[in-house]
Amino acid sequence: MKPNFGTPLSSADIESGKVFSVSYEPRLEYAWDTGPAIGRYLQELKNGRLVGRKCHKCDRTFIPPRHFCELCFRPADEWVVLENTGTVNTFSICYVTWDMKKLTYPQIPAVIEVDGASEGYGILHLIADVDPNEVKVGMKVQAVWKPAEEREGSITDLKHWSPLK
Amino acid sequence: MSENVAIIGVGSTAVRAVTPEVSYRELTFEAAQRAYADADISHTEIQSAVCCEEDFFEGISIADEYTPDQLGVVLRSVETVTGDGLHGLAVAAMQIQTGIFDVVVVEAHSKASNILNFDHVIEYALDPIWNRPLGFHPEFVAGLEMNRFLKESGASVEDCDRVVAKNRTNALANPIAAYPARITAEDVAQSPDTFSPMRKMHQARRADGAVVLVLASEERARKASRPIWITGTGWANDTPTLESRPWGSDAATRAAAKMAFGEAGISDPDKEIDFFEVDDLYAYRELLTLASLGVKDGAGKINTSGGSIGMGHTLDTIGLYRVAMCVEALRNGSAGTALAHAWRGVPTTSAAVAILSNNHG
Amino acid sequence: MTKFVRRAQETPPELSWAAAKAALDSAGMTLDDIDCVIHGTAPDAFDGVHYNGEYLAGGSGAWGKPYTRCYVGGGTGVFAPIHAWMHLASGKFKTALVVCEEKMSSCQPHPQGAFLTIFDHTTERALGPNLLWIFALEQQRYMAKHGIKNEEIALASVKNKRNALDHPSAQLGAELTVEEVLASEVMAHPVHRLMVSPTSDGAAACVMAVEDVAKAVTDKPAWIEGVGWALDTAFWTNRDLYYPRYVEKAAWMAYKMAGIEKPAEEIDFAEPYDPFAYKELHHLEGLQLAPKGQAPKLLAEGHFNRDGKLPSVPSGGLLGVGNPIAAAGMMKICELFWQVRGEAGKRQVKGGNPRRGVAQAWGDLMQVGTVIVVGAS
Amino acid sequence: MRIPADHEHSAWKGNLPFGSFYTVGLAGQAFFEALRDRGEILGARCSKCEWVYVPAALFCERCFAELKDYTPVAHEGDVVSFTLCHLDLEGERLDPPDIVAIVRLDGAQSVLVHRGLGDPSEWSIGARAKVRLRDDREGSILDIEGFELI
Repeated sequence: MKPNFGTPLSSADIESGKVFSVSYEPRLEYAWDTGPAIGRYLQELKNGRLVGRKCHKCDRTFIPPRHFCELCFRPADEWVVLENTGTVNTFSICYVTWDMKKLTYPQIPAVIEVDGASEGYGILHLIADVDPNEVKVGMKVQAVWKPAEEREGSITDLKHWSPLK
Repeated sequence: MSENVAIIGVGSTAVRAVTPEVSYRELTFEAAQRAYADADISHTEIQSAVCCEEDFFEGISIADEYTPDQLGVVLRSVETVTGDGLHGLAVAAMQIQTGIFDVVVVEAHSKASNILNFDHVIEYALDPIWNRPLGFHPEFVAGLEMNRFLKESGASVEDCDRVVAKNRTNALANPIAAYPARITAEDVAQSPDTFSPMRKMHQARRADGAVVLVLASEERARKASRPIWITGTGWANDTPTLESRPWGSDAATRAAAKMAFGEAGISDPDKEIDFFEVDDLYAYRELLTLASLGVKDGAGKINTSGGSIGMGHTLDTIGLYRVAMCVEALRNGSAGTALAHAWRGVPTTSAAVAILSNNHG
Repeated sequence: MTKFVRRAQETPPELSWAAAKAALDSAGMTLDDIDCVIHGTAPDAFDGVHYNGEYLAGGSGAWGKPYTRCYVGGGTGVFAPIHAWMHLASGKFKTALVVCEEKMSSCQPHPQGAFLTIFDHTTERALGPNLLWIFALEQQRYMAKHGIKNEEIALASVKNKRNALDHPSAQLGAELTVEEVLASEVMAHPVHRLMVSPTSDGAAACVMAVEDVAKAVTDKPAWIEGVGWALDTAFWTNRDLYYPRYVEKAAWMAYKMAGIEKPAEEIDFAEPYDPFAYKELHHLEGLQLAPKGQAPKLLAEGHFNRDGKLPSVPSGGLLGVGNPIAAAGMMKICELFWQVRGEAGKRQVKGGNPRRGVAQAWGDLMQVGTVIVVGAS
Repeated sequence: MRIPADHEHSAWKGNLPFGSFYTVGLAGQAFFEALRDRGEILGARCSKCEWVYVPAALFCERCFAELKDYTPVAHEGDVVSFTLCHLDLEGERLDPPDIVAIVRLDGAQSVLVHRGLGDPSEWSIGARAKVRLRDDREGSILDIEGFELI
């Protein structure tokens, strides 16, 4: 089964103009309606707190919040203000950006289980103010917020998580 | 069909120009709750889901990630088809016919209002080497097709104006339509030229909405209160290239109809089908579609819902809104056999047809 | 299959055609013999065309035919033949042409950048996530839960890149040691560069047919004995990533259809999805081919080598052959086909007579499992 | 960026921040070499389907044969259709409108899509048109300036 196609090109083939090409910058822009659950979530981030939603039927408190319980398939029942603390469920020490540029100082992405939510329920976020080698699964962490005047209703209003002191 | 499949539940949201109060999740959740209530089933009974969407309509790469929750089908068999909802319907019916599932749902939604530069998204669908560098507004494709179709068929621009007046007026009686209006063909003739011979009002305006259908095997459908039988499905593509397509005719719809008619045992659609919900993203497309389906006498039977011109262009949800309108007509007795048709819009040549009936076999 | 390469000169439709034509030729069939066409590719960001399925229709042989493009993220390559199976098992069609293609090099400034846009637009993208994050997070959880060492995981890279030396389409076959894998730069701890599959351009395809057609075309068809697929919640940070329960769900669906009760005993070889080294092990556990947390130990014992009891990724996998996403999954289906027919050459397992193999792919936000069991005649 | 839609509803604004880079493919490479270097419009013939593809293609969509018979087609042909684009990509009105035409060049079965040149009111289906080439060609569909009526 010797393949006949899949002709490899080198960077030189492109740069020398030997191989014709077309470049294009698409404009793919959106304003995604947040809806009631994520809308409130963002608003509360601006207020400097994490909130979840609770379903009385299955007794789960979930974050990120949803308007409905996806397992019971009914509207969720109430908002719950969660704690400012959590536990590292898992983490990485990452040396490249989203578009593969090298980082001098690594980022520490993590899933943080938020206290007050159901066990194992976390969010994707970043850990900082710590020696990367000190980070462990199961470590307790606390939320570090941007100053109130800098918050804009974004997940980045929560600056990062750092070890609980 | 080898095994009979029925639609046992339909749920849709109203079609609206904007829906700022909900995200795609809550929009779809509403349609799903309505569908499951209509079918009188629990979400736990659903074994599989087929979702229809495109990454760049959602603004998400691999948009299928975000499908299961709002349908209540977490950890079940879920697939996404980049087709119109009618393609999804055909796939769901096949899933049931394999015998592995009894209850399968089909979903599509539109949050067209969230796309800030829709024309750029469609531009990105043009061939990047041959067509896109020309830099034209992508709907030139519809202008070319309309001009050629009018030339070959002898239809006039005024015929297209009348399609618009009919569909907008029909939408007045449809409570979920987004663009009803009491207008005449003369009003349409006043609207500005866009892609001549096309005018602005010949083009369906975009809108938001979601539809969920519940499909079931014959055995399961027998327990449902108001099953509507899918007696035939067909879908086909012509060439994707602008260079090799016929331009004055719609080979994809012809092939899809041939397949669906063959399955449903239909030889004369004029006589055997009394309700048509067909593509009208551009007014000429309704005329082109009818010609491709072989319908000669459509008076009073075509897009009585208002079609996409009256209800709104809901991206890949169009076909499911067509089906929802057919099911309503079949259930209320205003139709015995209905046809739903969709085309995916420029620059595609992708069409699908479903034949629905109160009876089967 | 085409060759898998870093950057191909062919356009996406040309790649699709090359693979589809090769599949038809191998079956001794022409387009006239094909009733319906299925395409698998995801996401559109790579080929860089909206309505990508439409764009690829002509190169896939869909002119005038019923055609759909299906996708379940990275699971697409193994899902496309499942989608085709529905077309045939429903009784509606007798033959299907299944084509998977990905041209990742079209995506700028770097193909990996597209993965930013798989994350939730409102609650996650602002953090600047990349694909390495989720793999690293999952690998870390898997290692922490079971006390697994990175040396044990690196061995999967060594095995697969070595296996790929025997694959004519391979992009990254290599003879490496565990030390070399661990000496490669850390991309996102615990993931090192040589534990990551490359970005690739390529296409792969197969022809599927119902029983009577298949028997007329060949005296040794590879039979699809079972298919399964499952998609978990999009709220991935609410799940324990240490174990792919969606793969288990999909696997049991396929095994039940195939009449398999003890998969570790009844399956002769496997092609689990291996975009990262640990994923092969993770997926072998999800596929019930190793007890939870035990895949690394079995790997070290040689259990999954080509001459082991249960050869895993004899093709060389995504780590070695390359990873043009959907086409890489389809490459695993091609491998099953060649293996059960005894045509895999130097890659052949079980002395040319394996009775049955399983292929699996995975995708989305660590969320979907797609599984196919293929048996010999 | 979070943008409040009104006092109660909000939307999150963002984009898909990637670009695209396309090689023109094997057939495209041959087509553009012929166009740039020799001013030729290259077609590819499928003898089985009696169909000449313009621009040249690697394969026949109809029978899937690999196409190797590349031959130039005429620079003149029939206008199969045309449209007047009154809107640009940003939705702004164009005056005069862009003319977009599809022309079946003599010797080809498929059509070529390009800009129509000249007075929009003179264009009609069935008219004869010919390709106008640029002098400074670099291997792009824009090496063709457009079609002019004969």
